[in-house]
Amino acid sequence: MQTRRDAAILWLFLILPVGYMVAFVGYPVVYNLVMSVQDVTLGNLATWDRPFVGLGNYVELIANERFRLVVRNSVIFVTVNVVLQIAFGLAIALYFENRFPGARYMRGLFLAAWMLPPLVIGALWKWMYAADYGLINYVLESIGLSDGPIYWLSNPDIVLAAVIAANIWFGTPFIMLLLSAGIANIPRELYEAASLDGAGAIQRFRFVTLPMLKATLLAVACLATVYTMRAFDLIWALSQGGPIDASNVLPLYSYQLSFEQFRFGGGSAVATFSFVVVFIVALLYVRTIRHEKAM
Amino acid sequence: MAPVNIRDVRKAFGHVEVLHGVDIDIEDGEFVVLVGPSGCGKSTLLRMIAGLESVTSGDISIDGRTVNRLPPKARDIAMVFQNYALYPHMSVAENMAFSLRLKGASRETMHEAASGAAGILGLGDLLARYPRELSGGQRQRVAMGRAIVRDPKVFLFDEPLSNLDAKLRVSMRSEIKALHQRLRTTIVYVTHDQIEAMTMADKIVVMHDGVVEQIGEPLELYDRPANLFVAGFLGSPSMNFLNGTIRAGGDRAEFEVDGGARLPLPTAPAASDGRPAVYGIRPEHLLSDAGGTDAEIVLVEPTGAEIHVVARLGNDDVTAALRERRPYRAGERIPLVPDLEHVHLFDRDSGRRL
Amino acid sequence: MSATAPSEGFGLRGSTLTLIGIALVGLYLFPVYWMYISAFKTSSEIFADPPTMFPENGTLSSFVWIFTQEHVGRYLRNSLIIAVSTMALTIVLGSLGAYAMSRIRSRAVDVALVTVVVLQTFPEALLATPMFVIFRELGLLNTHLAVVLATTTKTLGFALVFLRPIFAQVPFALEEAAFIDGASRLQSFRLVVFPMVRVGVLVVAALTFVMAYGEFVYPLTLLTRAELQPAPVGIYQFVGAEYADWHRVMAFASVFVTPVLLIFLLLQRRIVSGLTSGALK
Amino acid sequence: MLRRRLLCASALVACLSAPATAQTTVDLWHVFNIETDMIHQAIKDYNASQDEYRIEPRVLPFVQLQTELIKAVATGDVPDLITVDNPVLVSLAAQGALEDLTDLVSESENIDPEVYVEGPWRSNVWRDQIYGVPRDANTIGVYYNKDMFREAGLDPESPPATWDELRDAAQTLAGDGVNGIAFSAIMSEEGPFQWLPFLYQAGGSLDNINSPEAVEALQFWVDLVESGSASPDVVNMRQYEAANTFMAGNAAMAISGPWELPRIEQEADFDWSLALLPVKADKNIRASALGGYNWAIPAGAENVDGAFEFIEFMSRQDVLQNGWDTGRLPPRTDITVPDPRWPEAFATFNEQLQTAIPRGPHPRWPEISKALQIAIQEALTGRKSAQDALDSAAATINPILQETPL
Repeated sequence: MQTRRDAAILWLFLILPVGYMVAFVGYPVVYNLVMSVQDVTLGNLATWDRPFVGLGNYVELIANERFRLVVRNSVIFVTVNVVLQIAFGLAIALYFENRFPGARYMRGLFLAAWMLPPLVIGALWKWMYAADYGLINYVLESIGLSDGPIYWLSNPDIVLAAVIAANIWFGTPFIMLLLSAGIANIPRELYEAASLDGAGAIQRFRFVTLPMLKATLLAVACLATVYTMRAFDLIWALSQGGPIDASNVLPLYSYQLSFEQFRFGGGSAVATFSFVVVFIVALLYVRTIRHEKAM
Repeated sequence: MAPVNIRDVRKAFGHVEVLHGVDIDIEDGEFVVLVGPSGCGKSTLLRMIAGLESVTSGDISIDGRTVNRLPPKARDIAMVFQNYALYPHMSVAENMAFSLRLKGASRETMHEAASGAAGILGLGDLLARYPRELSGGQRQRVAMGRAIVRDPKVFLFDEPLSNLDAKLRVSMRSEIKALHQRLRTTIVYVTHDQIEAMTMADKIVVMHDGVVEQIGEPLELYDRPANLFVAGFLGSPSMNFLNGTIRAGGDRAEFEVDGGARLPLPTAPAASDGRPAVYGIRPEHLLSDAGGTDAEIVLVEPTGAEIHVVARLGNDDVTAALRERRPYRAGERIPLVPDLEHVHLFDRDSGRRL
Repeated sequence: MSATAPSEGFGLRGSTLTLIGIALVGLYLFPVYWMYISAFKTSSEIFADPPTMFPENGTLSSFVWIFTQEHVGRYLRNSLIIAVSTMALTIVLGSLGAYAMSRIRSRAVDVALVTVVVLQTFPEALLATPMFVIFRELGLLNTHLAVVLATTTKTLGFALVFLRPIFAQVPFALEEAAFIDGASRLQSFRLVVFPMVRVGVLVVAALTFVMAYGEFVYPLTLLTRAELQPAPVGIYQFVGAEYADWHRVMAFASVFVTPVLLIFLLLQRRIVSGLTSGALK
Repeated sequence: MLRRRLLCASALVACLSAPATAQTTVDLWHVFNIETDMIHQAIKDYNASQDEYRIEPRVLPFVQLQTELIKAVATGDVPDLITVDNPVLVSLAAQGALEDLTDLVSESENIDPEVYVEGPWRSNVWRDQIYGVPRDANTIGVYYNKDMFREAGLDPESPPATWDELRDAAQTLAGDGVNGIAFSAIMSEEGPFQWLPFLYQAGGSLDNINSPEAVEALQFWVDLVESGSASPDVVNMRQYEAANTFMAGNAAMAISGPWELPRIEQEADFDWSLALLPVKADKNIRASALGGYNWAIPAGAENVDGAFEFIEFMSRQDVLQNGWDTGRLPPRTDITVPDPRWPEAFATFNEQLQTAIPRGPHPRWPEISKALQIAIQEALTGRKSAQDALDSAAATINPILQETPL
């Protein structure tokens, strides 16, 4: 039993960060929601007194072909990122789970990629993607994989893949380490038992690693989704969402609508749309970590 | 040193009541063991005495002062935890002197107190070590040392030996008892191990499902258990219970076990003929002797000192702890004779001693 | 061949595995190498076709140029101020919150956790405008404080998610022992709990630092005075300005990320073990 | 309004409390990060010349100034003076974001609409009210690498003058990692800025953007890319990047403006020259793009008078004549540049400026421009045919122009 004061302190500790988040994120979200149902122009931006347009901004958005393209891009961007980050992360994690000299140390080195600010990564990859003097085209051409420059950032059929590749490079190490943690928590006896039962490496992966990792995988997938939906700096530096929005995603599109085309209502509506999606994923994530807790 | 009085204490977690009104009086300097199966509420009660759980209703007083609303630190108690709860980032000396540090004691005082306690517990060489560098028994001692340094009115022990191996448990048992005899501080000790309770306690409190079943000195409880639960809980192997009916006629009384066999009774309680009852006899009080009730051996377990023979008697199996060395075999029939002085009869419905 | 490893080393010997491992890491981190060596190239070598894998005429001129022309020192100082302050605020709030979450037994903790996790996920690019309005109202525009407060919304949720399981690993009994030893809640937190979670907190602090150090959107939005801006904004303006040359951009980027990579190399063992030991429980 | 006033007032108090001088601070946001731009010396001179106002400049990248201005407007804490890319000014004015300067201009001795080049001046006028004053003017031409011309067997003294010649020259010059020509077709104002001259040269116009002439103009660019004369990267190139590739010797020609002159002079280690934009032989229409920045005062600025006084200062002969040092042409007809640097380029660009057509002015120019950017990129990346791309653009642009004609 604690004294009243001690209990109050504990609650204060809880309320501090939660209150902080509500004040500095909750309020902006609400503010954004309000703007999304208003006709906002530069002239009335500084006041609260703006014409109410109901769902007009949303209707306009849904009718907009470019918005649909951006939604499609976002879905591809997030899905491919999450799937491949987890796939590569799992592969790397499993490889370095082998006991060989330097395994632990090398595994840690991967995280160096994650340590770089996304903006720097964007600039770096843009430079490597350069069609005529870039590293990547040179490598591909010299090993015979392509016979002319690939216009990574100018070809709308390729640019999204290029942006995704850069983001995968950035995000995988962190995912890999989280998965390593999950793998480390699998009791070794299970593998021994499986070996005795005659399971080979692939079967052990299929029947021991994967099922034991399910909860971790789910949590990591949610986390990766949320962090991928956030991607902004990297795309901003790499392609600015272009050409013709072929690599544009929701946050960037929202930012561009508001700050480049003065369409604040539309920008806010895009933001609200993303918020809803993010909200659902976040709830899923919370559910999975709570399940894990119960286990 | 102080008496601890527990008066009609109840504890509810939400809508679930786990203690249903507990009364215990612990005298100054007494070593009291709360014993019972897991979930009986003994640990909860101990934690309420410590101030780690709130009291739903009733009163707990230490040294005549009601402590219901006092935080742990104001109760002048010390506690030894099941997992020792040593601070892993502090050395042995720091662990033991932590309470003094919180009081703002000087370095010398802390050092003195820590070495004093270490001396008592034979930890002198380990003061600079960290908990992770200690064996289980050593950790246990440090936890006790931490309690000793507090010089409290009451020591609380929460299953302190359950993480130790069997041999160590036995030696720690005597150490704790020796410690008590030396310090003469009131001790409330929680365990689920009835042997610990029997060997250490001045007074045992048997708890079950949130109520106190019986309070008394160890042998008193052993010899005259108040009910079926206490009878079955204390003693190992535990008391045999046979369901049957009392047959009293003239000066002779017998117990007719369901299924046919008959066992002798010392005296029949008045007007009890035909009364259904439970016949209790401890394994060591069953002898194999000619003229006894015939039983078929089901299982033979030699323990070294004695041989435990499980035999079928009527509808029930009974265990007899036999001292006589001979090759009993399953399927063999032996005659069993109860020591009449140690026959217990219990009411079938209430479980109370008759 | 180790029977305990999940994949049995594909039947390969340790040294072979090590060599493949080195190759994997090398390949993966090649872009980082590329950033560094590009910074040492001359402007003509940067456009050389084929690209040179090692600068033929290595020069420090890019570094000289960015330090003399681009206020790199100032950018770095601002980045450090923002990152360190954000880290401090995040760790204080995050530790207290994670501690409370691990101790309070109430559904309110779930509610709190959901709230934080949901709020931390909103992309900052979408919050930039309203954030700007808030800090304008608070009169904090053009202060590092505003950037720190805003960036903390991004790092705090992250920190809470990772700190909560770390604090939850501290057994209740230890604190109960402390209470019985006479500690108050605050003393118990400070003297018993915090020292035990130090390593975990250090790891989260390091990650927080990295996130805050690279933060771009909030400083871009909330700081309009050049002398307050951190390096990412500097790099962006550099890339976007009319004089951008890749060797200089890479030199700027190298100077910017080197401190982080150094810290990482120093702490890598702890960061990795902290992350791999139950960060996601 | 009252609330905004209060906010402004409190901001002012905050501003004033820091430096304890009697001077009024005029916050100026501009995009000229080249240290030799006339603005830097002029600010020093102006601050030294009087005690009433102090110009406090803040330099922002071109792409960021607009964003920053929006943020400023959003909070009511605007600077006193900004430089605005000319096609954007009217859209800002139409949204009520700029102060009406009509009265101040009519009272001004120095600033007389009559002496200004028409295009630049018109970009400041919305519904007969004046919202800005031209700061400089520029246009674009074709830079070419004479050394490469010689190597390719082309006459370096007679650069391509028609579309066909340009196309052929670019084709001849391209190869071995070198592009024949570089230009900017990026998704920003720079794309239409560079393409619109071709539209006009082909005889097309904005209000009929999917006409055969317009399609021809767009197809001309598409052909340059598809034939390999220009890099597909043009959709990703800003103007300075196009100039970069030229300076690095990776493009034999580049379409760009006079602002690159200082850099090209310094960085290009080859013999280069400048040509007028080509004409389409069968139409023979000379047309170019009008670029340049205008001065404008954001609505709600604290210090309109100080700001306007500085605009007047910046519009003087002795200041404007220095613009050319960084490739900025004077927007006034009454300014002479004595002994200009790069005299040939000066002559070429001045000639080009005579045929420069302003973008807009139109209150919804950003949307029109965006539609053009999309069409250009769709055609250049092969996503759509030039016709289809411009049909889509017309679907966006026509309703806008019907509502408010150019």
